[in-house]
Amino acid sequence: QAVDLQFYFPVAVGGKAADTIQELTDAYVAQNPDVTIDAVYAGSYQDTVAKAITASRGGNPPQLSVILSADMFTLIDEDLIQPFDDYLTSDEDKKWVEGFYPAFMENSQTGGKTYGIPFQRSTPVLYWNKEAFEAAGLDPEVAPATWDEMVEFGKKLTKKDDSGNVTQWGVRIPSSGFPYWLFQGLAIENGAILANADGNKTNFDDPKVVEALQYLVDLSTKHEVMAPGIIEWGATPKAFFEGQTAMMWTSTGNLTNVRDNAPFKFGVAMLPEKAQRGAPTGGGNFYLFKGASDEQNKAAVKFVQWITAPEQSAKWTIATGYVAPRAETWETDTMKAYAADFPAVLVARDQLDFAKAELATYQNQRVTGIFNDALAAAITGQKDAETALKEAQAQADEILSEYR
Amino acid sequence: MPGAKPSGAGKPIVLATVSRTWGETVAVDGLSIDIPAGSFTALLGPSGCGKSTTLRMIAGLENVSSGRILIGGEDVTGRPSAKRDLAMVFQSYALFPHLNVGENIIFGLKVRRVGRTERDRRLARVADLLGLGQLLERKPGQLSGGQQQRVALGRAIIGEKPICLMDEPLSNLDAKLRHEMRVEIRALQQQLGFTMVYVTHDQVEAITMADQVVLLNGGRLEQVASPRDLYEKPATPFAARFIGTPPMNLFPANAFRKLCTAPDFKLGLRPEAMHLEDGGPVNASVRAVEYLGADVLADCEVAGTGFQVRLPASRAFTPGQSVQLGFSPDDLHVFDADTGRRRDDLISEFGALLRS
Amino acid sequence: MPGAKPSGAGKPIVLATVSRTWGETVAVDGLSIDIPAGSFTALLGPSGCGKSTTLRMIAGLENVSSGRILIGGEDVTGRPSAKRDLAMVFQSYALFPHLNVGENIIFGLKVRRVGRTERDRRLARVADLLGLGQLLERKPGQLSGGQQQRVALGRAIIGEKPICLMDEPLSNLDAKLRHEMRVEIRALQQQLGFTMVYVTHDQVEAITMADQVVLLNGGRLEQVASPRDLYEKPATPFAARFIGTPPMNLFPANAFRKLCTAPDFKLGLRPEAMHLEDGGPVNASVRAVEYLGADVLADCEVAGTGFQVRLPASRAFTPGQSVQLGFSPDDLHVFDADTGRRRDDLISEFGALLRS
Amino acid sequence: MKRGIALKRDWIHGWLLLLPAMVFLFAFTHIPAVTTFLNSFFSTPRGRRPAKFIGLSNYERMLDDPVFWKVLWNNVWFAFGTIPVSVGLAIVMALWVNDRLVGRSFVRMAYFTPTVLPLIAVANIWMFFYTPGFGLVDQITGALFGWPASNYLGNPDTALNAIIVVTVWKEAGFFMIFYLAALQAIPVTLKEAAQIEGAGRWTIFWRITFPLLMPTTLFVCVNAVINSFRLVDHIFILTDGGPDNASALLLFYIYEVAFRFWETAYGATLTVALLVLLSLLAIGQFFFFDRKVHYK
Amino acid sequence: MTGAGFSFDRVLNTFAAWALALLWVLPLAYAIWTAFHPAAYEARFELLAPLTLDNFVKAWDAAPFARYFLNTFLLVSMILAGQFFLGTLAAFAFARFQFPGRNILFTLVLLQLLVMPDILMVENYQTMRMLNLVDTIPAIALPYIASGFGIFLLRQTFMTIPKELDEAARIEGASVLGVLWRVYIPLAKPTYLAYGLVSVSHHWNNFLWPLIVTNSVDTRPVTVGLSIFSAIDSGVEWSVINAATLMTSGPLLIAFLLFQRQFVQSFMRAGIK
Ligand SMILES: Nc1ncnc2c1ncn2[C@@H]1O[C@H](COP(=O)(O)OP(=O)(O)OP(=O)(O)O)[C@@H](O)[C@H]1O
Ligand SMILES: Nc1ncnc2c1ncn2[C@@H]1O[C@H](COP(=O)(O)OP(=O)(O)OP(=O)(O)O)[C@@H](O)[C@H]1O
Ligand SMILES: [Mg+2]
Ligand SMILES: [Mg+2]
Repeated sequence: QAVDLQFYFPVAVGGKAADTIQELTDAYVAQNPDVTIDAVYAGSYQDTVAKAITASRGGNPPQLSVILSADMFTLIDEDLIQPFDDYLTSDEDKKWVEGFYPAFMENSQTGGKTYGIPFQRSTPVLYWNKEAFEAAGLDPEVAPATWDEMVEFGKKLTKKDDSGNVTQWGVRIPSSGFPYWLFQGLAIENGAILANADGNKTNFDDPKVVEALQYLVDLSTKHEVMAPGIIEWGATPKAFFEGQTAMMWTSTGNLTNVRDNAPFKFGVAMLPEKAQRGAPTGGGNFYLFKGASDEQNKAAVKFVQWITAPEQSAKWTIATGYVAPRAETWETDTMKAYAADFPAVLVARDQLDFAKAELATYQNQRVTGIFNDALAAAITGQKDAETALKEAQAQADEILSEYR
Repeated sequence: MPGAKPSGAGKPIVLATVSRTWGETVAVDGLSIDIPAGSFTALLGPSGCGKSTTLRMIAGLENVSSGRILIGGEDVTGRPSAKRDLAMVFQSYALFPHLNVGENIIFGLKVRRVGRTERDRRLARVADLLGLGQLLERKPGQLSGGQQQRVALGRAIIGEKPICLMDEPLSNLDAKLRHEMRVEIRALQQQLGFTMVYVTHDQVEAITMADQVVLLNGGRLEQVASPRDLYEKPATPFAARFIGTPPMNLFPANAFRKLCTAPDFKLGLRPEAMHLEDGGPVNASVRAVEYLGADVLADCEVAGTGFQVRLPASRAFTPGQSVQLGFSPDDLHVFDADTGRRRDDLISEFGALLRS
Repeated sequence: MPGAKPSGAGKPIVLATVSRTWGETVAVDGLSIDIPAGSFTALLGPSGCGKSTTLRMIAGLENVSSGRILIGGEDVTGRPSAKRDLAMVFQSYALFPHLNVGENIIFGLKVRRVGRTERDRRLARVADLLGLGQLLERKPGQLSGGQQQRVALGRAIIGEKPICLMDEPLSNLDAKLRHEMRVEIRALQQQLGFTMVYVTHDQVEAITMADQVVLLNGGRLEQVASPRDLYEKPATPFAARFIGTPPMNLFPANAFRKLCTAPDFKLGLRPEAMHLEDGGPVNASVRAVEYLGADVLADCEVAGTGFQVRLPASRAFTPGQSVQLGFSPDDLHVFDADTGRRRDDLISEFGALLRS
Repeated sequence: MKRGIALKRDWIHGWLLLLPAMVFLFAFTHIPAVTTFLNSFFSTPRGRRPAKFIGLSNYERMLDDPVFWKVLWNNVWFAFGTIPVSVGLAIVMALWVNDRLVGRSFVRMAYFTPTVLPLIAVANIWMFFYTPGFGLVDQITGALFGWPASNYLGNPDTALNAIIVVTVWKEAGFFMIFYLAALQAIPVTLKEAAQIEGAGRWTIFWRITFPLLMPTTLFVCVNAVINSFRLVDHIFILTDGGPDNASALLLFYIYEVAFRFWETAYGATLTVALLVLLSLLAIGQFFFFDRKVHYK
Repeated sequence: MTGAGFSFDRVLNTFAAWALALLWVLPLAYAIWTAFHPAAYEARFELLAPLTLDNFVKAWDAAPFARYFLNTFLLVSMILAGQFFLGTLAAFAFARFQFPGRNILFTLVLLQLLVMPDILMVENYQTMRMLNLVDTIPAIALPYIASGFGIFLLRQTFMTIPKELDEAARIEGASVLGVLWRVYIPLAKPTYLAYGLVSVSHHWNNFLWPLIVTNSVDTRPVTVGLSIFSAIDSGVEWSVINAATLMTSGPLLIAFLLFQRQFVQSFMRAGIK
């Protein structure tokens, strides 16, 4: 009797991803006749959580699902997931867990337990338009390495037409939808951590955070190197291709897209530093759902181990642009050949040394929602950075106090 | 229709003190009528007197405010129209705009699942009868008013129901067609033996077709009688003036010097009952003359009372001219001025007095 | 209305070879009519002959397939209705269901921003004229058929336009009201001097009211004439039979032995033109008798040709009875059997022959 | 009495006709809705802490919630921005399209597009239109008037208005369809009668067509009111409620609370508030006007 | 033929109608533009831009669209049939019968207009599981089958149908359902068409509930395939989204083009002349 598994996965980077997951699952099932896996495409990250929670509450949870790493506390809070540890008992298994980049594991473990296994993970990087650099008299091969440099370069790169309308901005840090993520890059660079590892305390009003926010606001108001107002995430790559901006911050998930569509030479660099280099991680982990039998859980864990193994992981990374979460993957021949052909992919990997966990707390969406609103208020000039963050911190404290 | 078997002879209809009111408006007021099975009854009366409402109550389309309605001896007061087994022609035709003429006519047959061949046979006959043969494919919107009315008529007669209600079914037809239809409807009714209740504002129709005429006035029953009786013995001045065109002339009794002792009566004389008679009892002056074709209608005056006379068109009359008119005493009608009732007992007396 | 100044005297209307077709159907076919300013013209003809269509083309509601229409000397063929400055009563009334009676009537005045007091004054008068005083607050859905028709009439006459078109405006009224309305409409028209085009299927209406009658048949012009001429000198057998109730009797000439030499002619005689005459030229047998009130209508037969005679109700006739009838030669009509044209030249000859 | 029987028959017919629809309505709307309502008196169950009865606390929280008041106010503004314009445009479009017009088919198809295109796609397209710099609006205003790039969606002052424009676009085409169907049912003779009376297009419209369209207008208005609280799908893509809730509407906020924050109890509370508000507005509107609208 | 003022009015109206139409069709026009051009031309409108079908190929390959189309077709037919059936009966009851509880029941119907089905998703999922219908097409359809919108719309339409026609049919012996079938439904045809178009396009494009209640390719509608491209982690790819959109809503557009002639045909207006 074969073990039945149901596995939900989201797609956040376009059509190829779904195919690849299906292919991998099929390959696995072909090799292991004792399991059948029903891989269910579940929409965006949002949709996937909604589907998983709805199904669980309706008494029909999946056994396995890929969900945002930042949702870990929410899922624990909802009592929907169980730690992997019970099924990772052998030493081999423990070593396997340690094989993931620590930056990715920060969001996957809490209270000493491992709840998530990194899978489709990403991190933001800086893309720059080499031709625009050249036109502005900058060295096209050198990206800004510090905040100040970014302003300095930006000023050179910002172009206006005769009537004073800007035709090309220096830099673009999108702030729609989930502004906290890219902002977190600035905060980490400034040495601030937004939330503790237990997910029950935030540091929104840390002066370093305020300073980082002030810098972001200044980019458009004081230095005038970035467009004012909220900047749309979805339109950012297009703006970059259209020459509307000479630099952009966005996810490594965009690498393939940029390579295919940028009509000019471009470079990829780590985010510039202030006190230090830094970037948040992002993306989805595997979670093990409650309500399954022991066999199912064991089979699920085996599958997770298989799909994150070097060969499969390499295939996945190449197909989607996500950062392979285990160092060993980068050692495979496939990956090496890929990186040789397209060295930009290595930037994200290297940046992982400085990366920190994505903002994640209990009641995560609500807390980040509050933080997002504060950022938006500051960016659009409705509040100054400090008040906005102070208020956000107060609200977050109120929500999180019951989890301390 | 020859060869078609009556689907059951007519059924009698009884209205027992039926009323219908809308808020303040009393459309029908305690009406009691007996309509014998297989009879042709005409409902007559001025505009707004409640004819349509009465018909609609018989059909079950209008709720009865009080009273009862019996069809074939059964109380049908609360029964829905579909179960009353009758046909009806609506004053506004009520043709189905989405069906063509043929489909409109056979609508009821289809509802009752009459077989296709039978349907076609009957349709052909009805269409032929009504001169609609060429129009069967048209939609009602593409017909003239008279054509629409004929379709409505066709829909009602094709079913050969025991009761047929018609609300002014010929009002939009020309005189010739109307005359033909009158004859056809009457023949059909007699042949099939169904009970007909026929609303009309046209007395010629009422008089030529009906077995009995029900005259309504302001929602109340004025008189029920055979056409001949209604014409010859109107029960009230209202009936007298309503039936006959131009209407009967009514004179206060004291318009005639010889009758000035009887001021409490009204005398009636039909325009066609008076004729030129040198030395006749009525000495009138002509006020105006209206040309009618075969005759002229002279508007005359006697002792301050205007009246009309139908005179042969062969003689020329000029306004102002004075004429002497006579009549036969049998043509005289006498009404009590107070109660409005007919006084047949006085006719010969007054007639003699006048001619004396 | 007394005191109201005509808003401009009537305008003449000219139709120059106007046609209207729908696909195959030819509703109006090369019609040319002259309607003098201030005249009262009646459009008469059998159901579906194109009366309403003609009226609607004059009103500008129907496109003209070919030909031209002139109003007041101007070509208005392509002009929208609103700019033709005329009033119209629709066969189907076309009352606005959301407006009450009063609002329906003054609709046009409001559109033309006539002052409130003037509006109220005119409304009161029209309502009074039409007996609608009590109903001004009602919605059309709450009116009887005749009441609706009167509202439509009111809406047309209140505007005092130079041209007024009416499509069977009295068809749903009872005889008495109809007679009154006829007189009123005619009086109003003469007083205000507007041009009236009046569609009717009722010849009495056409004959009593009109200055000229336009007789249509199958979309074609049959005859234009004054009512008297139309009655007395119908140009064709169709006109002869269409005008007059019951219709004129037509005999093939060889129905009379004395005329069997002239088989190519038709002889016409009106039912009321024949009278009982012992030894009269027509020897007929009675087939049926219809009671009409003042007279009876006898259905007779001579040499296989059926015909009708109006006879006094005072004598009783039984089917099968044989009667001898006479007529005055002046009442004879002669038509060419082939061309259908009237042959006045032959009347005295034939009359003499018959009476000989 | 017999009349009673006639009435009773009406009752039975009425109920029988309604029965199937009501079964489904109850099973999939009303019973779940009642559960939702009851949930508003409990705390949100979180895996380890089951729901407990907390009375009106959720309602108190709602009254104290600044975001609630903000989105409510946004919604009022949104309703005023969308309803009159979209209903007005719908009528005008229906009249045009019902008329004999050069290229009527194309025009009709154009007006109909909002209904056919899925919101996900539409929202993305509008996002492009609004994008600063190279977006269509900026390309056009830049080329025609030399205006600088403007960030319609990223500016709290314009974000909601930008959403209103998209909504009007969507709604007007949608409502037009119902007006078009209703126009078919108006007898032409009435228009003709009005023309004869000298009424121009304008008068005919205001005095005849418009009043006769009232049943449809009532339908459309009730729906427009409801939609003004309901149509939020495009907000997810266009602004995600931002900046700082400037373009969030009540239902959007409910979504956020219920399906992002998974605070189902508070979501239920907000839903109850929304339902009460809408019932007052839409159902009240309906029962107030229905009698006047059908003149029979 | 026409007078000067008249045609001026016409021209003005035509002009305005066209202007609005062009504005309204812009999103569709843009969708077509981008779908047939390489991504580089998403924001540049050059007459001579090269044409391509790559976007469609990419979209088509992303999911088993053939199967999805079949599912969607079954889904919308099921919903439409149910909505027509239940809506017609209920609307008829509300429009022409007097019975106690009428207003309350109608309020309940209107309430359904207000209650967004998505809010009730969790409850409805439970019901579907109880009925053992999860991951079937009926599960997607059932919650939408009784539509307050449809009942309300049809009621409004039925109420405008002249009462006499109803009466004439009843006189002819038609039963309650006979009257409905032979008079009301044919006369409400424009409304049915309008409602059908709207309902079909709404459910054709519905996404969240189908996504949640289904798991397999055999039951999922096209929108699920389409949604793969709307996930925007990597920025919006208008050309592919729009190609996918055109592909999925193409059948709707074509259906509308076919039906619109009927839709504006004046079969009803001729009738009440
Ligand atoms: N829309 C249409 N399509 C096709 N034929 C039509 C249309 N309207 C009218 N007709 C036909 O045109 C002819 C003339 O119609 P019209 O309404 O003018 O007749 P009418 O003389 O007014 O008749 P009635 O006295 O019965 O009202 C009729 O045969 C009618 O069937
Ligand atoms: N729905 C209603 N509400 C109020 N009053 C009404 C309603 N329907 C009819 N009436 C009134 O009831 C009276 C009788 O109407 P009915 O239709 O029976 O008249 P009728 O005799 O058929 O007249 P006509 O010969 O003009 O058709 C009229 O005065 C009419 O105004
Ligand atoms: Mg009547
Ligand atoms: Mg006519």
